[in-house]
Amino acid sequence: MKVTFGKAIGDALKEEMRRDDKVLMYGEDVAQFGNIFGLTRGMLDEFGPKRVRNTPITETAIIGSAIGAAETGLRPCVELMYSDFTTVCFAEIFHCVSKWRYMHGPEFKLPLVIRNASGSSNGAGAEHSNCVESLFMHAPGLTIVTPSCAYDAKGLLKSAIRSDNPVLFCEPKLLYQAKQEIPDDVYNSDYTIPLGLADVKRQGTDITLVAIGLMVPRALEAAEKLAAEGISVEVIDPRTIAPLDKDTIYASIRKTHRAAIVEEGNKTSGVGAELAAQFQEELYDELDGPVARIAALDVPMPYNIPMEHYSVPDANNIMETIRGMF
Amino acid sequence: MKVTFGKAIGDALKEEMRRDDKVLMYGEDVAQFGNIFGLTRGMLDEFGPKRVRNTPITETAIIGSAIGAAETGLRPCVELMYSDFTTVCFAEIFHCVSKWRYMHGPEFKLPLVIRNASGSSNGAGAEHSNCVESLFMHAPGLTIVTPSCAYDAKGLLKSAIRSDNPVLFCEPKLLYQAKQEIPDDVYNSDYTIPLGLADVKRQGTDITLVAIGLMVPRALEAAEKLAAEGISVEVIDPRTIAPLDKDTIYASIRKTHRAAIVEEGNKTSGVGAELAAQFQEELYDELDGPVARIAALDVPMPYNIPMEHYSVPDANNIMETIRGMF
Amino acid sequence: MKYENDFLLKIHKELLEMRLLEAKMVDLYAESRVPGHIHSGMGQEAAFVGVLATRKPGDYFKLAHRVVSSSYLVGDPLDTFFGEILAKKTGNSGGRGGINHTGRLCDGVLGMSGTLGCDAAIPVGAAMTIEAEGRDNVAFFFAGDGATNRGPVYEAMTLAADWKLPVVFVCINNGFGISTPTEYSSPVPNVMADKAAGFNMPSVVVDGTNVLETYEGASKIVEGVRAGNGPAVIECKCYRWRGHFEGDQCAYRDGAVTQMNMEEKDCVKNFEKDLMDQGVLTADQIAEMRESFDKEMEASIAHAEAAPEMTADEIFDYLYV
Amino acid sequence: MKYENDFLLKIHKELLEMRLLEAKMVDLYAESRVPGHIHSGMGQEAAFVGVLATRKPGDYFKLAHRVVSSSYLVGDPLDTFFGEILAKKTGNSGGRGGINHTGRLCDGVLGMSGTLGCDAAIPVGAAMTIEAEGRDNVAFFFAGDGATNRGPVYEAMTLAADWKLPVVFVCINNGFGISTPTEYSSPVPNVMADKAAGFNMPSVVVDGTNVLETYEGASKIVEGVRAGNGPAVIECKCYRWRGHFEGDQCAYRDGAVTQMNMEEKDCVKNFEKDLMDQGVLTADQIAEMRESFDKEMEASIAHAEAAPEMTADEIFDYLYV
Ligand SMILES: Cc1ncc(C[n+]2csc(CCOP(=O)(O)OP(=O)(O)O)c2C)c(N)n1
Ligand SMILES: Cc1ncc(C[n+]2csc(CCOP(=O)(O)OP(=O)(O)O)c2C)c(N)n1
Ligand SMILES: [Mg+2]
Ligand SMILES: [Mg+2]
Repeated sequence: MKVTFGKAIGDALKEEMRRDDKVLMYGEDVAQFGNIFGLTRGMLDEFGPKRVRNTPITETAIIGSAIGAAETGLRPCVELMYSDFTTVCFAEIFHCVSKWRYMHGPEFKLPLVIRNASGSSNGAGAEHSNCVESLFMHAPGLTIVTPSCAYDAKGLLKSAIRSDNPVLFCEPKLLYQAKQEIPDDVYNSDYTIPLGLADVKRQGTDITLVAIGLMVPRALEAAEKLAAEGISVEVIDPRTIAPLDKDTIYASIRKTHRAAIVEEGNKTSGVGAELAAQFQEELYDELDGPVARIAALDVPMPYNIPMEHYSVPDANNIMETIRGMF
Repeated sequence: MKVTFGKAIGDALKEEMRRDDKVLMYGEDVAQFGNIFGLTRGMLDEFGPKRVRNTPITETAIIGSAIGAAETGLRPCVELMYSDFTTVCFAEIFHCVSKWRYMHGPEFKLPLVIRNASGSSNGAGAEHSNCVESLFMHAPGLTIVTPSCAYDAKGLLKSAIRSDNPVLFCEPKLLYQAKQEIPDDVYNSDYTIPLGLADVKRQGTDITLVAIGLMVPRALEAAEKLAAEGISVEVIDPRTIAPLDKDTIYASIRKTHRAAIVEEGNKTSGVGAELAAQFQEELYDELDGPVARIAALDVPMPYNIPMEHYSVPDANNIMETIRGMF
Repeated sequence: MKYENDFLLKIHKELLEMRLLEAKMVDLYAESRVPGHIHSGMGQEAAFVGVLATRKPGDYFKLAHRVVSSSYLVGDPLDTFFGEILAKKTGNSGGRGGINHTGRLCDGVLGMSGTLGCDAAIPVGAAMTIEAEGRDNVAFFFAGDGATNRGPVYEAMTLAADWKLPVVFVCINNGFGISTPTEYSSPVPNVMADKAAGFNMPSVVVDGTNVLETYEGASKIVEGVRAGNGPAVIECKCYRWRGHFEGDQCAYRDGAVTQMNMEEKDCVKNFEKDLMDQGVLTADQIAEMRESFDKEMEASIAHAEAAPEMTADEIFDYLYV
Repeated sequence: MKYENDFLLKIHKELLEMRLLEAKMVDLYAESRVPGHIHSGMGQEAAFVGVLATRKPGDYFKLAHRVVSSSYLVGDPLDTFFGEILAKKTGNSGGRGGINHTGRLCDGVLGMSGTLGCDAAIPVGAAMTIEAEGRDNVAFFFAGDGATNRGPVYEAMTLAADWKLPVVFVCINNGFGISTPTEYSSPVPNVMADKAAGFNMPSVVVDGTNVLETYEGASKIVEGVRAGNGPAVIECKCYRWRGHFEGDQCAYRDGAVTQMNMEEKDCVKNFEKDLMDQGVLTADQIAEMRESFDKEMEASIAHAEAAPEMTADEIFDYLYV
């Protein structure tokens, strides 16, 4: 069947709520409206108003209550609408969600998921287009997931909901409509994808390209074209950004001896900064050149759509950078 | 005269408030109490209750009002007490302060300074010991300053107050009592230190060590000891973390061909991540080995003091890492 | 009526022009000429016109994503207004920020944050400038019923009240925050006014679809704030005619109620009827005004369409001074 | 008196022990045996004892940096209490979090954030669990007058009220947030209670230095919350005897007022006087209790002193499950 990324997320939520009645879901406009992207439509009817709840515009209370609910026995999966809104409950996520267990003792478990729609989307502007993964990588204790396709999104969200560690789950919103062919039996098999496991999306021998979220399809497109030019690109999707699956990525770099990272967010202090720093620190002798970072330009996201597109990497930007590495 | 880092900050504030009556200062407990570290004592008496104001515990309103005051003609210098509290007004700083001008047009100027006491201090724990520079490096538009000695602190704070761009001014709190000998006439000369200019704190030929804030004295101590072992360390204090003075740092790396960064904050997605990524990306051929990152362990800061000390780099950690690079 | 004709005609002109602007934005959006989203404020114009009829030069305004044509009301020329909507260099920020971040300091428009509530204390800061300069101006804060639930709004109210600053907090209660009815999101019917006493502020609740009632309620409140009595709250009750954004089918609410509001509580139509009944205006005059303003708008849109867009080499401009 | 002796003696024991614990922490701190800061709650014990005399098994508690011995009140054994203060492995979190982050789920203590207000909605979430499980428990939120000004407190109140959850919001108004008097920081005298109506919550203001008055005021409120009427507010007026942290010279306030409060509003002394007047307790019994609890404390301190500290190889433990 053809499944959209958005449907996969909705289905993961429904399946987990059917499986475990401790799981509940809340956020702004997720009930009657079914979330502003339509992802949670039908859930209010199926699970009722105690397990599928609208909230007022109170992001700190969404996160705070999720902590309180999670530590006392529920498994809240909450939604922050836009990833940018993690910044209005930043302390709650950075200090409390991430560190709560460490600071309070092993008795404390926080089985909670914070979903958020991430990245740019046609003129959404500087406050509705951010990628926040790298900000939260700086907070020890948080698991950060960014899927790139419907299959992964479903399996990863199910794992996130089942995890006893708190998970920040970032959904590149330009992917919501992206379709993927998945065999029915596989899609409906209650499969999960382990957190912390990267996926080699394309085999290659000349360079390891770590691509995140929306950048994965663009990286694959670039890889296809570069193959015609004689450059064989291995595309790895970490899927879980923290903790990172170094084994898979490092094995690839040991094979290709070149590495680049492509992400949708701003370059400075982005995910690529940490990854590039790690790669060169830990695999210096394996690398035949610098680790390249391909990322958004360091500007607030312009409202003007041509400039928005210009500021975010596309397949051409990726190809250009990679060509320059040989 | 011997001047403490803390006194230098207080004097900078006073001198700028005397010089320009548009400058005002507010935050929690800065008036009668003179700030919890005693830095602003006497200022209420000198400048009166309209220019030196206590606020309630309302960090978002401190930042928001500073924006409104700054764009309409005042020059607020506000205080967030602990750097950790930038996380409770994160959106206000990350989205509004940093991007306000870009989003609203060239007519808008934000001459405001956000002071905050940064880093660890004897059992202050996981929520009162953070360094936040790297989080805000991800927000285009903000100037970020972290001084390491009294002389610099005074000159940089004066420049920050005079700047028409918003400045996040991080004060390593373990330095407040640190004394520096500065000739009276120099100290009282109304000197300023330009934002965006790094300082070579120690000349060396074998390795460039970029050290930030509290790590500068520790880096100098390590450099002194390493000199005895035959390793000549050039210690560079960027002082302004964003925008970074690449000229000074890169010139040094071109000379030494080795680089390391030492910072007080958590390693993952810290300042060193961005700097290491940049150095290897832009100076690959100049480097004879990987850029090393020396930083705090990736744990919430433990309350237990021996573990707190263990988690933050000291001169020995620096020496060990640097020795390993040769 | 107790008002001078001039005043009534001015109010009417403002109301009508805002309505036409709101309608024009919907049309432009439907033609896919606008990036991002627009949030039509049709039906809510009187709340802005009524409250802002109390304004005077030197006042400041923290406006909101709805009703964006309020920036035109306080001085933004149509050319920069449409320039920004269409993301052209002639817009307020040259198309960098977009229509949901309109700022124009020369008119006192302080800018707005797309992250609701994060700009709540910005008028508080502007009021500090007013105080420092000893003027009798005020700073207006506008936000919706939904946004008012955010914490920074209460922090801003606290700071303004502690420091007795001239801030007028205006809540535009249009019954919804996206799909969520105010009765659900707020434990009290008047989201901001019912909390005013808890911050030691006077308040008034007005029918925000009745421009003169709104003006009268606001006048008393704003007078007190100008007089130095400290901040205060105005809550304007109205109804959001259209979806939250264009395309919203509003399946979460009763279409009949919407219909009723559009028919019975049309702030433009009702005011025009009163004015016509009293011989202040004729239907012909109104038709003429509509036509002439439509021409003005079309000219500005054409001007904007013809204007250049920012280019790649300009993308970093204005980030720093 | 209308209370059983058993009840009065239990209350007295709790009051006295909290006082002794607060005093002991000051001593330990003075001897430089405690990392970080402690915030002595001497003089404020009755607010906690009185409110929490309404508790029952299954309730949840979001406590605060002052009065930390409240965690002992609801069940934390002295060994883990002192273990945490002295940063030993026997502490609640093994010395990782510290005394200002005490949590003990087995007692219902939900943990606390050192970033004031960030934990405001945690009891709201615990109340969701109570609701889901259909229990008649409540979740208590405790915070100071200063912390109550933070936005997340209002967001938590809104969510709790919207969802009619069993949360008891308790504001311990001790007159100061560090050096800032409540009259300065708050536009209303009862920081939280004066705002309760704005969130559709009942409220009560009590003399938090009078343990029985506090208990009586709290009882009515907590009863309503347990009955499913939704959240409510209790505000306890008291006075912070000592500095914000140890070492604070309190130059910002009138020492005579402090003196007066310590002499006339000593919740332990006053209650003991009443009990002695009524023959419920004798001075000798009190002296004996003091002595015996002091021994208990000293034994626990010795136990903590003898306990190991976390070691470098354990520094990453418990970060993840
Ligand atoms: C902090 C934050 N949370 C959520 C949103 C998404 N959002 C945009 S408009 C809106 C509804 C606002 O409702 P209201 O304040 O009543 O204004 P209205 O749209 O009705 O004019 C929401 C939830 C946002 N922009 N910022
Ligand atoms: C968000 C935040 N801002 C500031 C502080 C610093 N701080 C710690 S305690 C305190 C005063 C708290 O006053 P109150 O809530 O009245 O409690 P009390 O200390 O009087 O018991 C302040 C400002 C903090 N911990 N968190
Ligand atoms: Mg609304
Ligand atoms: Mg207090």
